[in-house]
Amino acid sequence: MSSVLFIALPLLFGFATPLLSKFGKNGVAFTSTALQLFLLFLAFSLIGDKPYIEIISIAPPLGISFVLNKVSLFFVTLFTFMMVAFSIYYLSYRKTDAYKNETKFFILLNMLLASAIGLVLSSDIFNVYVFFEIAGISAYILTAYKKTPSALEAGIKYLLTGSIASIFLVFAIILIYLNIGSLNLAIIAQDFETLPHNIKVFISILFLIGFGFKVEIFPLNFWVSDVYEGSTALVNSLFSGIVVKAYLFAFFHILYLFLPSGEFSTFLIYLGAISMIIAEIVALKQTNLKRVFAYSSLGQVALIFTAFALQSIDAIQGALFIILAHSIAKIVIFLALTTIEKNYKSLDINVLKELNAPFLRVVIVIAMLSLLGIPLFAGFIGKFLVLKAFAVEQIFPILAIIIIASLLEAVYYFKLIGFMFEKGDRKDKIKVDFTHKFIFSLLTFLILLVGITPFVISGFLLDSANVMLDSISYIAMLVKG
Amino acid sequence: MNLKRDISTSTFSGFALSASLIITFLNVLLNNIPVDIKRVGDELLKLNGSEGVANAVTTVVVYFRGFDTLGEIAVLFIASLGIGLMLDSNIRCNLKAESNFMLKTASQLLFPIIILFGIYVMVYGHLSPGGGFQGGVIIASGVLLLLISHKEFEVPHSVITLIETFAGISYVLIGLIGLVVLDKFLGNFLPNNISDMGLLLSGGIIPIIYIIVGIKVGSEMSMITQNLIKRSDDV
Amino acid sequence: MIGFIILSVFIGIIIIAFSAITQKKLADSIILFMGVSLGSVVLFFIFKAPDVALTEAVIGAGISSLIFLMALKHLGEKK
Amino acid sequence: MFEFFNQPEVIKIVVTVGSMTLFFVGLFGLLTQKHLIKIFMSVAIMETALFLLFIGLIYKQSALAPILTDNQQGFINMNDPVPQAMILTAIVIGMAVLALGVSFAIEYYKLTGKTDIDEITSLRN
Repeated sequence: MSSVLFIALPLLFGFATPLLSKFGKNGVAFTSTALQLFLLFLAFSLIGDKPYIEIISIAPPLGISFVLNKVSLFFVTLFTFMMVAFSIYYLSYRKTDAYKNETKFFILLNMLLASAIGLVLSSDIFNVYVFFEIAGISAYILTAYKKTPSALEAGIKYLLTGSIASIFLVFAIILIYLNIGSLNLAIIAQDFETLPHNIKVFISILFLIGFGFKVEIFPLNFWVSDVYEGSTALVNSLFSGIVVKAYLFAFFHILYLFLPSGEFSTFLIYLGAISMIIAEIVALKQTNLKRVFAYSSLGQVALIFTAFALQSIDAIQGALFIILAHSIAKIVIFLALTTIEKNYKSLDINVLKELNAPFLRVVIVIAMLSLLGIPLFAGFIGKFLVLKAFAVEQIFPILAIIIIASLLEAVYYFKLIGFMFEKGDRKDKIKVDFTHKFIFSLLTFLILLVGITPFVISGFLLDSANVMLDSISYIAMLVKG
Repeated sequence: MNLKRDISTSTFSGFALSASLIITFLNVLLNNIPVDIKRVGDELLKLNGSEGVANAVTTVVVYFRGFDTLGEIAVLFIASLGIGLMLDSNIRCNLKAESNFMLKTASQLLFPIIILFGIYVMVYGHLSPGGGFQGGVIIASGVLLLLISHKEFEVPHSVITLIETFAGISYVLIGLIGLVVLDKFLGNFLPNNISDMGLLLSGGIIPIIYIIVGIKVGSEMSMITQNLIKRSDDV
Repeated sequence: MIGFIILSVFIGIIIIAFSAITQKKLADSIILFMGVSLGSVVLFFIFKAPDVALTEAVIGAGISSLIFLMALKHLGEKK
Repeated sequence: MFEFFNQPEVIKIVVTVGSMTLFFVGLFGLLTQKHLIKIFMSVAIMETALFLLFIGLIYKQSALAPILTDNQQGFINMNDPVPQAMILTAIVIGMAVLALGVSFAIEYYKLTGKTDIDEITSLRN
């Protein structure tokens, strides 16, 4: 089996939808979900395989190739799983409240999945740029999909920041090609150290600005909360669960390759820490649930950023744990918010006071506790590993900042939990149908499973962290061909 | 230019900010003007001889970096989808003024020539400058001419969608056939003799893919222009 | 001679670009933007990149300007 | 006098300074202009500047365009085709994003009547 199928099949699906829509109303919906399920099985079947290079047209280092190793397989599986969960949720959601022009919605979902996987797998920097753009464009359209003024406003903001980001990324790629003469990540990684210091710093800064917009790092994250507020909660689950994770991995994967000695490590750590603390402070005074969770996403992403920036195996393992926990928790929360919004037509923070849905309440609380990093929930082990790594490196200011940020996070999460269990008038009871119950239970079960028995996956994640940091064997694999 | 009159603080600060940024850029770039080094392009040029395609850029675009082109097609596809979604209206064309006789006749006269030129650029993409993207956009510009000159003309939506679907599917399928036959996606599985270089039928799958790209780009750009123009007339 | 042509075309497109940006009337600035694209077509041609020149001619000067003109028709002049 | 400009180093300096100045014009427009069309135009100008920088710095005066014609012996002494292919891709992608942005702007204008970037602030903060 070959890893290019992860990208080729969603593209094929996208191109073929006009034919599929001839098979009736549900044809596209079911084909899309079936395709994603197939990709999930494909991903599972690849676990345990050796690192594998997929050649496109011509062997590396001349051409484009895809590298499937442990860490990229982790992300591929995660994204496919998230998309499957989302699709199954949506299959039931669409019966009552379908999106307009649904075929287009399904195409966008599959394109988003394909581009996120492409960002993770590709070993060619210009190809990374192409996937960067595909993911961006699908996300812009998904943001503006509802065509309300706020959705369009968010779409315009997202698109403008995205195109500025891509300009800086193109600039960096141009300078890399001019100075190194190759686009293959391995060759660039070999020669990057030998560049003159000026140009090296310059390329790194351009690269940081280009990806900084997308990995939502301070001060380039001003657009994030608007985008989350403008788009629907349904789509936000994808932004938080898939898109930003793909960009994060691509950024740090390339960073580790180019700068294995970690020259900007301290700078990036403090950048992440600043974004984390700012996001958590701003989250305190938000009154819209989508915005609250947007800022909470920013905080978590900044924590992952900080952990990745340390460039130590423990921290990376922790970051991968946090990515897993955060993706699951955020998809649970945003899908639950979608159900709430559909029933109560509002996502103001006060809606939680009148929430009448015991099942959803429990699910949301579990997801929040996991985000907080309470023991026995999935988020704990990741945060613990990250804290341990910083303690080992004796960077105590960061330790303090992470703990303060967690406390701030606890303040507003417990405020929300308090709202949910407050005594008072309740609205009509929300009926959660069977499919949704199944999805929510599955995801919360995963949260608890990872939380209580982290060892089922920690070995795999430790290997992944090793692979991610090990630039030498990555280079050797590609250069040898 | 009346710059003096409306120069304001924001203009000035914008000017200062961008100027300082650019001076930094220039400082770095001018001190490190890249010298001629060995580039991947030189090796690709050498390899290009064995593909039997006269235009090296076409080989690089369609074959050596073929996946970028697939991604690019996907970008155009999604963008055209998004534009269709945004400007989706059932309001019929209703031009403010009937276009005059001269414009109508001239566009009828020019349309076949533009289409022919577009097809030429598309089909000869592997032998001369040009190719699928350029040819496709030229065809779309011919359609644009008809759209603005003929009130009643509309791009036949269903036919175009069918053509586009066909082109998209065959692009990915050609890639998958390469995967099956040569064990590499988009591998060149058709005969491509060097002796055929310069002939229309040379280069294996490369001209075929470029024509498919041209069809796809042409139909997508026609739909984009149609969407933009259709909407503009109901203002 | 070729170097001097490059220099003058560069100076030309910079001036055109600046006036396109600062122009009050949007229609004028769109026409000037087409000028920028055309100038870069000339440069690409001089730099021996005929494929890029052709692409820039049909996309930069053609379709992009069409898109801007259509946007102008919808959005109207600045209020 | 004209020979002075023909030296490869001078051409490289001219290309660098010229395209960076064009980039500056785009950046200036991005920072100071308010109308959405002008902003998209500034972005397009910045992109064009980068493409000019790339192709201009790759350009060798003695080399030929990377297309084989009748009186040539083979693919030797040609300009690098890879940057040209990359720029071709980047131009099309830039145009797609531009068209999408314009369609967002049109739809937004239909709904609210606003085209000024400073007025697009209905979402809080």
